[in-house]
Amino acid sequence: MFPLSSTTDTPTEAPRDTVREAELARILEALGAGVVDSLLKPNDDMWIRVTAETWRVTAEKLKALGYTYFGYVSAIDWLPSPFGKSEDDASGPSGERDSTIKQGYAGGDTRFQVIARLVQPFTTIGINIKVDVADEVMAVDSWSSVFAGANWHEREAHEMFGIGFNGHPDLRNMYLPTDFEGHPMRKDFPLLARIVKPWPGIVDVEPLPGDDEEEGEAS
Amino acid sequence: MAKPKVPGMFKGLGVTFATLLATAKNGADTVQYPHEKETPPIRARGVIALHEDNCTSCMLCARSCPDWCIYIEGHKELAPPRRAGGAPRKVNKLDRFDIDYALCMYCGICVEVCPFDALFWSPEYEYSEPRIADLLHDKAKLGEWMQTVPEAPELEAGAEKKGKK
Amino acid sequence: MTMLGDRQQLAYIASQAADARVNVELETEGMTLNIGPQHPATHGTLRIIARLDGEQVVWAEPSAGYMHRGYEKLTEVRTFPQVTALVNRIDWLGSFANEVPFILAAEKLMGVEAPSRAQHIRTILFELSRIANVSLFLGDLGVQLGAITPVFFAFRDREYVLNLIEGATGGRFHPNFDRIGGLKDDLPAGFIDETRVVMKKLRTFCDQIEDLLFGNEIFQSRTRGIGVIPKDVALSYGLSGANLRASGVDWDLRRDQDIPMAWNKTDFKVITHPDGDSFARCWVRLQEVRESTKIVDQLLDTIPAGPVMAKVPKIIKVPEGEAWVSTENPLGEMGYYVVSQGDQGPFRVKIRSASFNNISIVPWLLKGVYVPDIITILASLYFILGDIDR
Amino acid sequence: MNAVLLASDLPYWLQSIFRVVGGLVAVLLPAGTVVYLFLFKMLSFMQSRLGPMEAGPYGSFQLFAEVGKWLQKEDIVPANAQPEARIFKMAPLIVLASTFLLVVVVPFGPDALFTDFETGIFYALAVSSISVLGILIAGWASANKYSLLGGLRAAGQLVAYELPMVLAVVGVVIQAGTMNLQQIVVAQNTGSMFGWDGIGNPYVLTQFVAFIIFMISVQAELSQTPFDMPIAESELVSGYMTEYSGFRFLIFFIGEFATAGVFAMIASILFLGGWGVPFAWFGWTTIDSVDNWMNFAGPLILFAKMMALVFFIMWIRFSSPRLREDQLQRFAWKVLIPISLVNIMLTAVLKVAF
Repeated sequence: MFPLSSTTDTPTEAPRDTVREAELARILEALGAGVVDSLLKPNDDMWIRVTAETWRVTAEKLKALGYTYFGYVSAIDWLPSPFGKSEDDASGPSGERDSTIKQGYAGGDTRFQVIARLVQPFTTIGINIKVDVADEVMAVDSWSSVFAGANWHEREAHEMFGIGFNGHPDLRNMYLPTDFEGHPMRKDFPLLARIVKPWPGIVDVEPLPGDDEEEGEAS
Repeated sequence: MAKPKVPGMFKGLGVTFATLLATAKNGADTVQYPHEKETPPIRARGVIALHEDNCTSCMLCARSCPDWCIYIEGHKELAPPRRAGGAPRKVNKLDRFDIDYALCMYCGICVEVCPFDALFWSPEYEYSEPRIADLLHDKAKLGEWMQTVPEAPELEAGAEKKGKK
Repeated sequence: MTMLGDRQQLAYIASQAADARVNVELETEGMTLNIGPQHPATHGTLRIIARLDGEQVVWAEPSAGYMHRGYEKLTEVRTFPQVTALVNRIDWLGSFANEVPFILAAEKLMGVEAPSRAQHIRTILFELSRIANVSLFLGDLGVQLGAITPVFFAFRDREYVLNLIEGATGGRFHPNFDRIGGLKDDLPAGFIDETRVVMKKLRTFCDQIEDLLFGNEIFQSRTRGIGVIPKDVALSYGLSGANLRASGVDWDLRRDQDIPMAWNKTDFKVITHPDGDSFARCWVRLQEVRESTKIVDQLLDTIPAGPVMAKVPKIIKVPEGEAWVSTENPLGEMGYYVVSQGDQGPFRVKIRSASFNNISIVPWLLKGVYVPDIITILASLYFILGDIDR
Repeated sequence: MNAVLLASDLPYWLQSIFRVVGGLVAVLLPAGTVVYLFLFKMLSFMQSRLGPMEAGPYGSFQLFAEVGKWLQKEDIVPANAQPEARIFKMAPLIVLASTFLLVVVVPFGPDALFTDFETGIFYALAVSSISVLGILIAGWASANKYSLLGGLRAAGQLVAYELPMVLAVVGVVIQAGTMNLQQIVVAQNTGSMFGWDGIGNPYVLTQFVAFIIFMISVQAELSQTPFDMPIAESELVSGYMTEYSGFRFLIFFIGEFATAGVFAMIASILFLGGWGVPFAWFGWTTIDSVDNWMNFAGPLILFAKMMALVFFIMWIRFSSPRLREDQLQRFAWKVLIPISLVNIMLTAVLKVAF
């Protein structure tokens, strides 16, 4: 009756999503060689990854294609956190932690990616656009001349990830003090609240007195 | 538009005057707090009460707390056996179970994850303190609140099974 | 209506241009007025730096961040169930509505769908939190414009709604009731009857506010033609919710989006207004409260029987993937872009909150208005500080 | 005309004490009653709550508690206002002084009055403008941008509304033929309408337009909503009062409500017949034939009429939003003043015609 939890990865026959397929084809045609990779999940969403050079042109072309509603611009740091994940003991040894970077949908080559979303008004067809940010450059073009709303989002991404946006009118900090050092949303920026406090999961149960003595004798 | 249009200002005056009369007649919608109190709903998340005997200091609540505001310490102890003649059991005895209500955000995750039904919500709300450090309550205080824990409410028609708490 | 709005706006611009010419001739020195972070009109800690010429704003820039709590970072060190407790503090007046899109995104990644009873109850609570949120806006609007009485009506009637939410979820402000796969618990007995009574009260409240505030000539002269947002500008700034619909955009994610919620089983009107001015924004919100009460009434009639929780494992691990879900929250479109890498917690959560986009239009909108109009425009845009700063 | 308080044979110093005490009572009693009855209770009931209930029966001593609270508070002078601290501290007193000066000409009974000016109403209107100076000083000396804006708004607004108020009064003066407030009261109560003297001739009937304009101007003079732009707590954070604390704020506060009371008294004298009852009821013909008990009943009658008028002022205050400053100016200059000019012309024509 209800879909079971999908821990099983049996590939069922994916339902066709002709609307989005047509849309994606239209977009791919318009963007041409700018698109590095694309992904479509039927009845869900579309992802494309474009080259850094065509980032601004992508916005203009998509706007011309009818994607006039601005969703957001943000960034993702794909480096696994050196301080462990969610429930882990942050104070534990970090040496054996896996630090390989694996990007999500539509792939990627760099640690940082800028992600944006545009929507066709009056429908729910939207598109997630990703772009690689090369470590040497750490900047992409700004969208603020295409979508006015991108202004604040780029400021936020700039201070949180340290990614520059070429052509942005005013990349001041939004949230942080001007002299703040570091970029808090980067994975290697420690969340102090979780580091100054001992992890609460450490079982703090004293063994029986008898056990204690045995241990004492053994040592 | 059959009836003549009343200027909006006079309509507004009418609304306030009608409320004035209604308040004079039916009484106010407010409650004079220290003298009369509203009873919170049964499910109200007022304060977390601890049933100490059920706790095995398994740390699940402390670990799943988003704020890390639960502090547990315990020691192992020999308890009398369940059945006569059996070997004495080793049980975890609580030494310390503190909840820092200055940090707690009343999300209820600890109550939910507790596998031994040791934590309950009580609708009690009058436990403010003049100093923030005094909001760290120990297991004795948490145990006192156990008396205020109500029975779980009846469920609305169409519900499938009884809720846990 | 549009014509009238245009004409009013043109006259307004012309009069302002005339004033500006006079000021240029006199070469008066400007004054920088710092509104906030502690100011009654910013209900929270928004700061607006306005450069004034007399009482006219030459240039204005909001400065957010006084309440930045870094939720996007905090979500990365928490498990999925813990995140819901966190995100309902984003828009604290309609907090249940904050949980829903996040849970939906997680469910989408897991391939779980909540049972239809859970979807119904979710939608009811969602609309209740919208009513609680927007009815407070209607009262607050009065205070911003100098009328003190509406806010007490708003607090009075919002209290009934909050009592309902508390009775069902246990939390007045932060329900934390939504779970991946359904809801924490079923509704308590008596909820349906009580809700019907409260919905009637809220419709009376809407009538009262309409008579007291919206019909008032002074209110209309303060809001009509002030802060006009054209349609294309609204879209390009990513405005959403009532702010967008007041600019004549007929777009409501409740109706236009196919998500596992119960809105498509109800019949409601999407309210739009062609003017795009402050009055339109406030009026749209008022009508939306009325529509929401109707939605709740319809849903109460059709709650299906059944469980409120789908089968999910006890320890939730969300499979790898990325998902975007947005819903029509009280303040506008709120969306979560959730990236999971197969752990108990999300890898990255981008929170796209409505107020952040809604308020980013303020520098554009405040040019040339008077100081009292700053307050009108801010009030009519309706932001919650937690929703801007996150 | 006996121009003394009660018994004219009291020594001068006793008369002075009487007048000072009488003046204090005449200012503070209405202010206190207005605050309790309207600000605390009526406002609360209109918002479906009870208002203060703890201090005294039904919270009737709340005002004393508030006064006590304010008196305890520190009298802060902002750092930037230090150079002109004396002026800063003076401002609330000027505002309150104008209220006390106003009450001087108010007649409470046939003999119960402080002074009997031939040009009483002229004096009252002139003196009421002194508060503008206090407000302007307060706004300027606070060294705060919000206060400055508030002060300037207040100045512009009070100047704009002084004019329609004067013009509205001119109609009454023409009809009564005197500027003496006592004479205006007598003229109303001895007057007759079409030969019927059952209720005298309260000018609210013949001068209705002037009455409305006068009340609107009073609303603006008192900076009550919808004309409270100088205070505007949601925009200017209480405008010129922002930086005041302790008893200086208290003085502003008392001044606001005392002035409301005094203006309502003047309005009831000008339009509602003041302390008097229609003289025909008791067969009086002139002021000298009025019985002595009116010296005690008169203040009560005036008080009742004042309360009725303050009720309307407060009712409008609690039910409406606030105008914008430019809209207010436009309303004063483009609507109120032309109407009041027309009213004066009509009154003059009718006065000559009858």
